Amino acid sequence: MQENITLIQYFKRYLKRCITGPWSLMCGLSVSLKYFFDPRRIVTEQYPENRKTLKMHERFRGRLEMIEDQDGNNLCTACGMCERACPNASINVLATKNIAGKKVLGRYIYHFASCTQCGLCVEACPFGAIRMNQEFEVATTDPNSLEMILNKKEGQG
Amino acid sequence: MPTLPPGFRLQRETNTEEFFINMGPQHPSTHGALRLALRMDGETIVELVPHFGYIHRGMEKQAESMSYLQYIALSDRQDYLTAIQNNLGVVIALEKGMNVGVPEKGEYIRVMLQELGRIASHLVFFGCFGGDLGGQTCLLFGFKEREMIHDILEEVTGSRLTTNFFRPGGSRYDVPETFIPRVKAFLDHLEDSMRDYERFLSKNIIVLERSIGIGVLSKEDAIAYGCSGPVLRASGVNFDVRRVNPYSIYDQFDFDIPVFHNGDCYDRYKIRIAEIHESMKILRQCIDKFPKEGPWRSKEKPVRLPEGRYYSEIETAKGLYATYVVAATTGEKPYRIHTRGPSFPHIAALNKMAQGHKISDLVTIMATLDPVIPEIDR
Amino acid sequence: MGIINYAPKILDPIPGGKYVVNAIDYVVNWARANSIWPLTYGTSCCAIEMMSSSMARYDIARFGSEVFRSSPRQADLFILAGTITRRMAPAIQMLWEQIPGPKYVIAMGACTISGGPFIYDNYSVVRGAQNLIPVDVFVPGCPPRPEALFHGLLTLREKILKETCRHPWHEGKPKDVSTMDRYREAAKTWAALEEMKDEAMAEARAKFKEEHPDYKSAYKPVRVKKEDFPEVPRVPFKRFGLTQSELFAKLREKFPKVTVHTHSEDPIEDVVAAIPADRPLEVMVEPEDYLSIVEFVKSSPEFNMDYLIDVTAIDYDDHFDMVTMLRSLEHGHKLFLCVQMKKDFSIPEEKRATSLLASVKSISHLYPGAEVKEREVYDMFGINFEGHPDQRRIFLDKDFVGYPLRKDFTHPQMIRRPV
Amino acid sequence: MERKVCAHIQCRLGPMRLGWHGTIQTVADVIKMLFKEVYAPSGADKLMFYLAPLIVLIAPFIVCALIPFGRNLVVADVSMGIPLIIAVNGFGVLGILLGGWSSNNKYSLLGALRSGAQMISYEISFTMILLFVVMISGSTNLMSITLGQEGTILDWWIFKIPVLGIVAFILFFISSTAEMNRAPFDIAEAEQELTGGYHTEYNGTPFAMFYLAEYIALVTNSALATTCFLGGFLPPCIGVAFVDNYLNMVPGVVWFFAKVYFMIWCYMMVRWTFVRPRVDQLMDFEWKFLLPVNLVLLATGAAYIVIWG
Repeated sequence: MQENITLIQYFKRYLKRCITGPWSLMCGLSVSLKYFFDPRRIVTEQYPENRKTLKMHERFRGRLEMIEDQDGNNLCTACGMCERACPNASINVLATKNIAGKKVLGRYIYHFASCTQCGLCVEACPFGAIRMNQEFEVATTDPNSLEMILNKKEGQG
Repeated sequence: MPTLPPGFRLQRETNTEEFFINMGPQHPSTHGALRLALRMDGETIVELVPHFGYIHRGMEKQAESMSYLQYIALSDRQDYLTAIQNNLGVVIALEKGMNVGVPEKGEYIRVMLQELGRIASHLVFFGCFGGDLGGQTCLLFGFKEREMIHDILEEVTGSRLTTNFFRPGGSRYDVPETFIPRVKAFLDHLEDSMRDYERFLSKNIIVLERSIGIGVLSKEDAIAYGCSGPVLRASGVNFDVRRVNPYSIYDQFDFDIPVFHNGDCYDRYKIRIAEIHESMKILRQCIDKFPKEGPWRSKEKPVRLPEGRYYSEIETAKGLYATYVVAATTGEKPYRIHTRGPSFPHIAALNKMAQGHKISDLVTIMATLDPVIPEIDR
Repeated sequence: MGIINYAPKILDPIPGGKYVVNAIDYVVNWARANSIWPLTYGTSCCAIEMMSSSMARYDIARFGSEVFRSSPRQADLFILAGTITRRMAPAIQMLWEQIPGPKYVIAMGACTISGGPFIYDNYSVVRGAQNLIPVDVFVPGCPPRPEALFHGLLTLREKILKETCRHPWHEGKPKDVSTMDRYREAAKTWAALEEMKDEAMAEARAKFKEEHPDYKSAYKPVRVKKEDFPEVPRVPFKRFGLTQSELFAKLREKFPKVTVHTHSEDPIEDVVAAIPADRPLEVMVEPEDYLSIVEFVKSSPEFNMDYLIDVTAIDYDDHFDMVTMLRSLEHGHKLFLCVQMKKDFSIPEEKRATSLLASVKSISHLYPGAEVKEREVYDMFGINFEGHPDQRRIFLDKDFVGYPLRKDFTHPQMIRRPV
Repeated sequence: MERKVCAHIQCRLGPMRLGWHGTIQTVADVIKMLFKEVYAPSGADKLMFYLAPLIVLIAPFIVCALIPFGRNLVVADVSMGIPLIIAVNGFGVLGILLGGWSSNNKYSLLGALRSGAQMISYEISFTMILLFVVMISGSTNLMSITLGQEGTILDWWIFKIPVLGIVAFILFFISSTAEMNRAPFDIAEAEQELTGGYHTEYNGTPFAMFYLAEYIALVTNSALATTCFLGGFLPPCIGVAFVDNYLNMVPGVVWFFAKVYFMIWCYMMVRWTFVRPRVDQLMDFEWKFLLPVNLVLLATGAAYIVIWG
């Protein structure tokens, strides 16, 4: 990468760099000074302190939950569409038979540990029985607590 | 001649003592789990061998037992800096097979999210470039604006990174009403910030010294190695899939493809900055033309793909992202899906670029190639 | 670390020593809980969220943890951000061993908790970091939001504050959950329960049926109404360069053996002409012709295929299809060459899974970029490339057995997807 | 303080939870590090390994002893102050070299070698600037250097000699940044390249020593700059008697530390603004730019003194 240049050219370049160099550095410094002295530019969210005002967007995909009415009845028919739509089998829809011998939902197990929150199950559900809630504070020290049973009651029917 | 570790090929008579350094798989500047074996002569790199596979997750094997929709969700995890663009790459391949079209509003949503994704990725590049050169502040500047894009994406798609948004025939949801004003506000903000950031880094003499003439990739080499995206365009090849093979509605917009000719690190940096401006241009045109009414997706089709082989290519922030879908029978599951990530050839060409440079230059080169390792390893 | 664990022993006999011990506990815990320095480690998506959390918007510095140390010897916290593959696992164990105690681990994201998206049908991902190192806090999500990571950090703080000199931090043990299949386990337990229930309820059900012979459930599930959308015609893409028919005719002129894959009986020219414009032409090539065709299309000015997009392969029962994707940067047309290679069935059947079944000439001297691509095909399918300068495994360990993208591939730790 | 400054440049808040706006964060860090496990890597030279941080820590402390903090506040008022400082400052690099070499790690070794080369080169310009100060003040005693600047703000060495003083100050600033191995001249640590450089293998207390040494060196260098250019503990009088009386009422130590903090702030602004040059460019910069300018400076300084002084 050696170029053949005369001594004068070399010195011209050298001097030019001596002048433009510091100037460019001052430009950079001026930006950081501007940011330093302008507290309005601080964009930090104070997370644990702003819990009350912090709201997720409506479409935010947090944990899966079942839509239930006041009595704890859900809309699930144990058809298993969500189970099939799930890319990594994070949902167990375990059906049971009720007293009339009809297939109803027995237990809806949700493996939060492996859930990728893609939302395909919600999309697949034909009855709108499940949704993704806005919960994001989900850290835990016990991995077994990540296996959840979502329904309180057996399915209707 | 002592036996060299696997991968090293250069034979030479040595007078000085050479030694080998392992960079990675856990090294702050390899952008993920990449291992570089370096053969060093003092601080100068004699030869470099990349070792891949530290984040090889067998996605292609897994895809064979997944439905197409599930694979869209999985494709988020390839180039996670712009997951939204991966989605589109897969979806376009599927649309070719399913023969569904996308209504105008759907296309606008696609283009806008694409460009937002591109800006997001280039902002990370801007940050990492500054950060890897030693200016930690750049890293934070880049991410600051990126957060705003994340916010928009979260509002539209429901997730910050892994969006899983596009579907054959359109997208998953319509955009909310606040979308357009938010993008507008973001663009105004970004224009301001970019001016500051460019002042901060672009003319800085240390940056110039460290990037001009470093890691030169000639035009011939860039083509031969199959580089794409900003890396190829920095070497003087005017190749952008949006122009040469327009997908979606990219042919309706007026934008330039920036091309530089030196192929060094500084050009690769400049080209990405220029692309941010071009993306902003496209976004502004989108905002002007955005159809308020009208359907945003086409009639729902069964998620089955007829037999055949389908190929799609799009231009992500990193370059040419191609998806090759093989459907052996008409059905919901692919026989095989192959993805061509743009970063793979870049890392393959790394040896060519890094030879003879210092170890600090390697960091600069890595930063300007802007690789995403999971996309290479899949 | 060692010193303060002796504090109770030394100080307890002294009158008032207990209070001193408590004070030491308080100070040390306060320091430890408020100055958690994480290790710069990240492999994939979660790493970006981890970076975001240290950036201006979320600013992990508020907790005193922004000092990301890149050397494990100075770190306290190991945030496992991103998928852990089998190849990466030893490195992670080594990193963990290098962190001086007391050290803590946060498993961030679904991949490190259980394998996440890669839990089934996967031969290369470790199913959960617990298999390798003890994990203190789990933060589910894919990837978790920065706030979720902070919540994990706060959870960890609570855990640290519970430590005392008398119950000091101790190194945990990894837990083997690699073969755990939560889905199948749950299904199995439930099936057993169901059987018991069936037995127990058989009488009641029979009785119910007698009492209500034509019982109809009062509950009718309501289907969610889907929005109706119009059908939209597909807009074909613009194309540049030669058309498929032209390409094919020109190629056929030189190499009469090339064909395209088709089921129909029509003449081959018609089949080519019927290919939609936005699909590239894929021609079937004999393995012997392969190299000469590539040489031809690269050097011929009409084709000028100077850009290699990709090399990949497809595994069928008795043959491989190797697809070489080429494009011309100047003209803009694409040409896919599909080489059909018969599998070498002379190899005894028990050895087939681990041996190279087909062989083809390498094109890496024409396209340097093909070198890594061909290594990938070799690694994944077991196709031999003659004349390849450096044929090694690329993604997998060199002692990995088998070729994963073959259809008959099995791996002891690969669990099939249950649904 | 460092972390707060950098946070504010980067549009964020920095430590918030310990004390008022995180003022005692560093205390927590040090306590934590003191109670961590300490071990040396296998293959390391144990004696050298533990000796190195001590050496690094001692050097700035000695410099500290020589700085006059107030009119009567100086630990050792040595008449050969400046030469001693130069000598001791060069001593610190020994520790870094030892630490890097004894760690038995290639990154550490590279870091140490870089640091050695860098320090030796920048030592020269560092010395020359101090020489310039000695020349214009006519003394090597730090106390008399300070007292020589008595008078108004324009009597400080930085302003007393037009242009030359400011140039000298900037040069001092650059070379002392390099002396301290601080960004943008922190090629010895270079986190992105060498994962931490010479202290890659250190942990617990020895690392805390390196960590502390860096900050003490920062303080001492700022103090040195204050003493040599900004009038040490003297108040910034402006020549108006009414204001000066009030300024003189404030004790010298307060002025001294105010100036030191200002200097530290400057160092930090630079650190968080600029990117890191490459190792050979750093050498180029020293030998092709700093040294010639230094020589010119010395010559013109001498000429100035001869003609007007």
